[in-house]
Amino acid sequence: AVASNFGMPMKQIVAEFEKRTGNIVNLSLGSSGRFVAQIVNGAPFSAFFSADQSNPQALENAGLVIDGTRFTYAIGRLVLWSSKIHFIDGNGEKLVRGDYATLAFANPRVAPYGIAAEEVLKRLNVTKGTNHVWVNGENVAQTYQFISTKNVDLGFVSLSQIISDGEVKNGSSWLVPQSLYKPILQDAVILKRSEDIETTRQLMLFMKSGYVRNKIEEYGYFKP
Amino acid sequence: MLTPENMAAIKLSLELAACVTLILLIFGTPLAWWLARSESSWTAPVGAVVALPLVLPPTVLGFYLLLAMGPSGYLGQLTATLGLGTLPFTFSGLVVGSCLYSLPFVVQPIQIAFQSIGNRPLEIAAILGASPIDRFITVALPLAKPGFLTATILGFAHTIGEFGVVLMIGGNIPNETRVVSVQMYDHVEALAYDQAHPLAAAMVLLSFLTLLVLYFYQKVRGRAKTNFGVSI
Amino acid sequence: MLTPENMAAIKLSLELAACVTLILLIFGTPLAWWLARSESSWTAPVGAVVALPLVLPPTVLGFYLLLAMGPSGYLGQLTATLGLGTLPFTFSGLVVGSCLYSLPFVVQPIQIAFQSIGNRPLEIAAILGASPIDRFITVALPLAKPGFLTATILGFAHTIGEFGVVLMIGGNIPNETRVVSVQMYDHVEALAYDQAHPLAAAMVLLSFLTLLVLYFYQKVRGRAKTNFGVSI
Amino acid sequence: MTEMLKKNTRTSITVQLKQGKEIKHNFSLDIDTHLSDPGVVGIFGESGSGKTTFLRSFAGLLKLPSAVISFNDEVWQNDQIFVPTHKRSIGYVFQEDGLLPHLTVQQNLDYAVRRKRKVSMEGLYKKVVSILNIESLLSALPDQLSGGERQRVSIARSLLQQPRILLMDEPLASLDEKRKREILPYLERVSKQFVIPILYVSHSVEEIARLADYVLVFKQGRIVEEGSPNSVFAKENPFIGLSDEVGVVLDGVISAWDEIWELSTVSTDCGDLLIPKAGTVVGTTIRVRILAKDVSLMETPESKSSILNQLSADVLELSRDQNTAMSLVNLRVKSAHLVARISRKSIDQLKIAPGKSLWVQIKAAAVLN
Amino acid sequence: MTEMLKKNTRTSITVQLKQGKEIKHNFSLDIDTHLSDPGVVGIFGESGSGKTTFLRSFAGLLKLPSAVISFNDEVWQNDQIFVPTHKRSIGYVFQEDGLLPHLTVQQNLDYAVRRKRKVSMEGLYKKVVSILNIESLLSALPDQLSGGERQRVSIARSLLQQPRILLMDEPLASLDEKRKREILPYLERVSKQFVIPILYVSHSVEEIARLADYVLVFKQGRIVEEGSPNSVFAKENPFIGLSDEVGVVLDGVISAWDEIWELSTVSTDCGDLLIPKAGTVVGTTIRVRILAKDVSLMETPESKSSILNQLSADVLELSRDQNTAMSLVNLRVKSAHLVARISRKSIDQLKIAPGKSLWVQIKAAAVLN
Ligand SMILES: Nc1ncnc2c1ncn2[C@@H]1O[C@H](COP(=O)(O)OP(=O)(O)OP(=O)(O)O)[C@@H](O)[C@H]1O
Ligand SMILES: Nc1ncnc2c1ncn2[C@@H]1O[C@H](COP(=O)(O)OP(=O)(O)OP(=O)(O)O)[C@@H](O)[C@H]1O
Ligand SMILES: [Mg+2]
Ligand SMILES: [Mg+2]
Repeated sequence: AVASNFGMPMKQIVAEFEKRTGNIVNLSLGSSGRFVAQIVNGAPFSAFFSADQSNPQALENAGLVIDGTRFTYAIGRLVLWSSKIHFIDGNGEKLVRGDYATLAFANPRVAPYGIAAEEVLKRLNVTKGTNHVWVNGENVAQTYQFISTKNVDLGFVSLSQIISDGEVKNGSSWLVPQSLYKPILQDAVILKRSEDIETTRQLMLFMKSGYVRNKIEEYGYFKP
Repeated sequence: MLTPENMAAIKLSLELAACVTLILLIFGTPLAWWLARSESSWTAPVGAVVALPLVLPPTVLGFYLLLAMGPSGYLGQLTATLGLGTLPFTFSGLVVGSCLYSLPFVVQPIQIAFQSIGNRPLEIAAILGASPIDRFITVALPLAKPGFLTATILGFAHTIGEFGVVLMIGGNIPNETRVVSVQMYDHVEALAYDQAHPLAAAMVLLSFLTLLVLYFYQKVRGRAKTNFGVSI
Repeated sequence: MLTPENMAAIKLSLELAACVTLILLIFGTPLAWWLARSESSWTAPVGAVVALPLVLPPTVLGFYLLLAMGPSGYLGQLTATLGLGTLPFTFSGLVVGSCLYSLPFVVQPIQIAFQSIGNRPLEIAAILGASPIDRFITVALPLAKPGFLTATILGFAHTIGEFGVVLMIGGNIPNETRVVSVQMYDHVEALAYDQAHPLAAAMVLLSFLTLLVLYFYQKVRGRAKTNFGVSI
Repeated sequence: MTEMLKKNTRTSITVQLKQGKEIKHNFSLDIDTHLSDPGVVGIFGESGSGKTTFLRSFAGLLKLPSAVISFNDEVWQNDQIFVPTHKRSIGYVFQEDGLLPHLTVQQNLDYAVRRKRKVSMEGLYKKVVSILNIESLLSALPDQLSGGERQRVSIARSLLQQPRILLMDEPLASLDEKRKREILPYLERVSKQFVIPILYVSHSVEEIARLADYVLVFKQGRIVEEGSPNSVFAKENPFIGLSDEVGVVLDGVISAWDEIWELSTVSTDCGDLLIPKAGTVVGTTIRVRILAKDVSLMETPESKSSILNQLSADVLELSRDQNTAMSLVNLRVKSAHLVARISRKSIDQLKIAPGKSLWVQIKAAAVLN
Repeated sequence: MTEMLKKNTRTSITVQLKQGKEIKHNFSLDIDTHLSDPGVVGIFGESGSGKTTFLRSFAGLLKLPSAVISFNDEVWQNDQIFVPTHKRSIGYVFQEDGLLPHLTVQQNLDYAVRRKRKVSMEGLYKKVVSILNIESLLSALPDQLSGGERQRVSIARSLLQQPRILLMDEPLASLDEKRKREILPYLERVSKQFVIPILYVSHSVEEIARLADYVLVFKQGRIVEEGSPNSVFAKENPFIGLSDEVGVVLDGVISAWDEIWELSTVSTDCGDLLIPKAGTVVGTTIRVRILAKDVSLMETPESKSSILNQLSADVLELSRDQNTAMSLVNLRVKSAHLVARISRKSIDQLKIAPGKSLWVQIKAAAVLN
């Protein structure tokens, strides 16, 4: 079970892992909240790669996690992005100026990138001035779609969504400094339901390997 | 029991469902009539198209709608030139999206009801001097009443419950596009079950009572017709 | 054009939709019959309950199903004691969930069709010595054919497109619960449009052709009945 | 009634329907009748008098509370029992819409044949289809048929059922006279030959007089008159109200056949009647109907007239006719009765009074058979 | 036909229906008729002969290709034109299922009244409702009515439409005789008084003879015979095939009223006839029908008989009857014709042959009016 925002890198990682070990890994993408509900109700997942820290924590508290397996596998990076070129000048001025019709970010109630975005707005003191133009996506993927279809002028997404081959190719963006928001730590755990704990441990070990850490960076995350 | 936010979401949902159902009844009825009675060979393809939005998952449908209704989509350019702006993230946008998705649930029951009227009542009305539109209103509509009841129930309930399309083109804006289905979804996703349960219970109860009244009314009306002895 | 994964998902979806539609037709038909013709005062509440799952957003419904069918739910304990294990995250679980959610789309059109048959054909059959079950099969079913067609289309299409319930109680497991709607949802969520577009196009095309054939067949059958002159 | 019914010694029908409160203004049901060996029961009554309701209750299509219905030794309905329609073995020709709309004519017939309990009589199918002249319709759907065609198919189907009792609700109403005359005798034979009672609703006195062994007259949900066709039709009947149709029915035997003039001599209780081509086989029983309006009276027999049948008669009594210009004269002719409908003026001129002996003239052409 | 039609100088009907290929075995349509000042047109024909199809095409309910239909000066259908039903101002009594099922009787009537073009005649509503005896049914729904009740409502509604032409498809088929006799004269008056032509389908020769000014006989989709009732019914007709119904129709005027015996004297072209209570107002025109089977022949007049009407007649010709024991004798009585149906034996005995002078007897009771 993997949070959707980490879907792309995870697919590559798993492919590499399968090639190297001959083990087969089935991926299931989705929202972290739903996975928690499912795992609590007996879903047969071996490992859970959440988009945040609180969901794995909740599972741990519920005693569904093998003790000591929780670790941070990636740190998300928030980016302000517009699909229009030169709309954002590589800094936050645009955001503060407020000369845009709509601003999108993920729903802070359910998405960690949403919480981060809210924090950034607060720090820059533009919450009041902009809240009438907010549009919330259910998650970062939807937020990305709002922007990429030009329905929204700009918004906060995950760097991993707009990066390819290590650089942002479309539109204009501002990589939000880490100082403006709490790090988006993404945790993973091994679940007690796991049918093949050994392989799962191998995968977790592989996640910490250099190969994977580079991959993660390539996809716009910080290495943990 | 319900927070003001939840109440607002319920209100918005009811407004949306009422709008959508009304619009679908208005436009779906002539469409259903045409599908049911026209000899044209276009009825088969059009009938198929009506049911088509169903096979796409709502969010996917919503995504394509987002593309189409956005500033670079055909629909978006149309609405923009008409001076209506673009539709996503507005209540009107939700209405359009939900209409598309709930269309078959309104059209199909009405269509069956129209089909089962048969020619005779319409012939009688024609003889009595009723023009086609007059016949339609005074004969076809009343005789198709059970179909309309079903269409209203399915269309209304489906619009209330639907959230995929709404999520995609709505943008979760309070009082504008944050309907109760999205609200409930959020509660569940956020593992806020203490909020989700009462909301779900309220919706189910409300709907149950409404449906019960509707069905009961229909039953009583139907029974009044055969008051003579007891049929087998 | 379609990847093997996509093909597998389509196959699974078709299987699921076929199963669900079949089950719903089998159990929904007697239910629709009872709702349409019983004098019992239970028909109104039962009718309302049938339409009820609609008003909950699919994921929320799915969540409650998950609770009920999980190891600590009533249903789950029941299935466990019956030696069936628990249903979530299995194909059977999907079938159960989809049945619940698509029930009204199958029951309601059949119900309208049954209502519009009237008493006379059944009376005739009784006079000719047909028992109630015989009358039902040889008279009611054939006369309600348009209703069955609509029920099949709505039920099938809705099961294909539905993903909220499926996502929640299915868990997106390849070859088991990863149906095409979920797959498409994933593609769109993962911004893999190059995979989403052909899949959506394929589904729409496939469905369109199927529906077209169905409607066309119905039209031709209907027209064969009135070959005398041209009616108004 | 007399001779023929002796064969049917096994059938009996009891029907009691009582609907306490008025169903609507001026209509409530209150029927209590027991028929043993009924043969063909003609049911007569004005529009809305409850005939169809009676048949429907009898067939179990309508479940009236507190009804008692039994057929032969079986109770079909009482407080405890309700035998459902499909177990009653009834043939029913509905007043309208009697065919299964989704089946062709052939399939409608087969539907009945396949569900009956008895083995099919050989050749029955062919015979029925040909008598009702529906061969060319077999592949048509009901809404491709004309009104009369539908009715014929309905009759055919009811006959193919070979039921234990036949209910027919105005079966010949929308048929032309020619067809009626082909079908009526067949119905008569079916009833007699297979001892199948028929409850036969019709507005035509002619049909009922021709066919019925017993007549029920309905009015506003009640049976206001019942008895043999003679007892019902031989007098001015306020419930029927058709002076034109007053007449008697006589059962007779063909006693001679005159080949030259093609006249049959029919021996009846009122003597020999000459009837054109009523039958050529001496010994056959036939029924003839003599309407009061076709009987004239004379003081002396007339030889120079075209009227073949002249019988001597005694006046029994005079009674009123609905048309006050006319009188009904009840006559004894041998051991039978005849009724003549005569203007009051003629009564006066001929001084007709009870006890007087007269001659009765009956035109051969006027005898119905 | 003669006198009455002179008033209706404004109506004319043309219908040409041709269905090239056989619709089914033995049935194709080929009708070409033009009626001017038709009055009541009786349409007669066996079951399945195309009567209903004819009416439906005329009403625009069936759009047969290459049909030509016109009414008065308007073309209703030809290659270019098709006037839709609701613009034709037609009243139509359907053979069955003629009521709007979701409306009560009252609402059915109102539906028609509200949509007609003319201003309602004062008192018409009340009059029609009372003549058809449907007051007590007004609040009922169609499926709460008996067959005959439905038909009466249907007739009432068509009359309330005050249409330009009335089509009636066996309107009285499921009514009792008494009701028929109340409704028939009213229809007659409606047609004459308001110059509304009626196309009247019926299987009853009696109804058609009573009502029709012109008769069409259908067989297998064709008109095989047409003309005045006299020309169609005064001879043995292979297309009707009912020797019992052969007879003539005479139009007459009441010339005297005998209060004591309640007999009307009706002056017709064949002399004065005494008819019981045919009408009390001298000068009224009435129509009488004399069936061939009710006419008997004598060499000398008979005084001691109950038969009131004796007329001297000349034999014109003899013709065959369907029943070979009988003959039809065509007679001239004054300026009119009568037909008698006599056994061949009597013909021989009385030596009846063309040219012979005879006396004709007609029982007063046998005259239909
Ligand atoms: N479903 C019903 N509800 C209420 N009243 C009814 C119903 N069916 C029949 N009636 C009434 O009951 C009475 C008897 O009807 P029924 O059909 O038995 O008459 P009928 O003798 O068959 O007449 P007809 O000769 O016209 O067919 C009528 O007054 C009719 O209006
Ligand atoms: N919809 C149809 N399709 C095919 N044939 C039809 C259709 N309607 C009527 N017919 C046929 O056309 C012929 C004429 O039918 P029509 O109803 O005009 O007869 P009718 O003279 O009114 O007979 P009836 O006296 O029995 O009512 C019949 O043979 C009938 O079977
Ligand atoms: Mg009846
Ligand atoms: Mg007809």
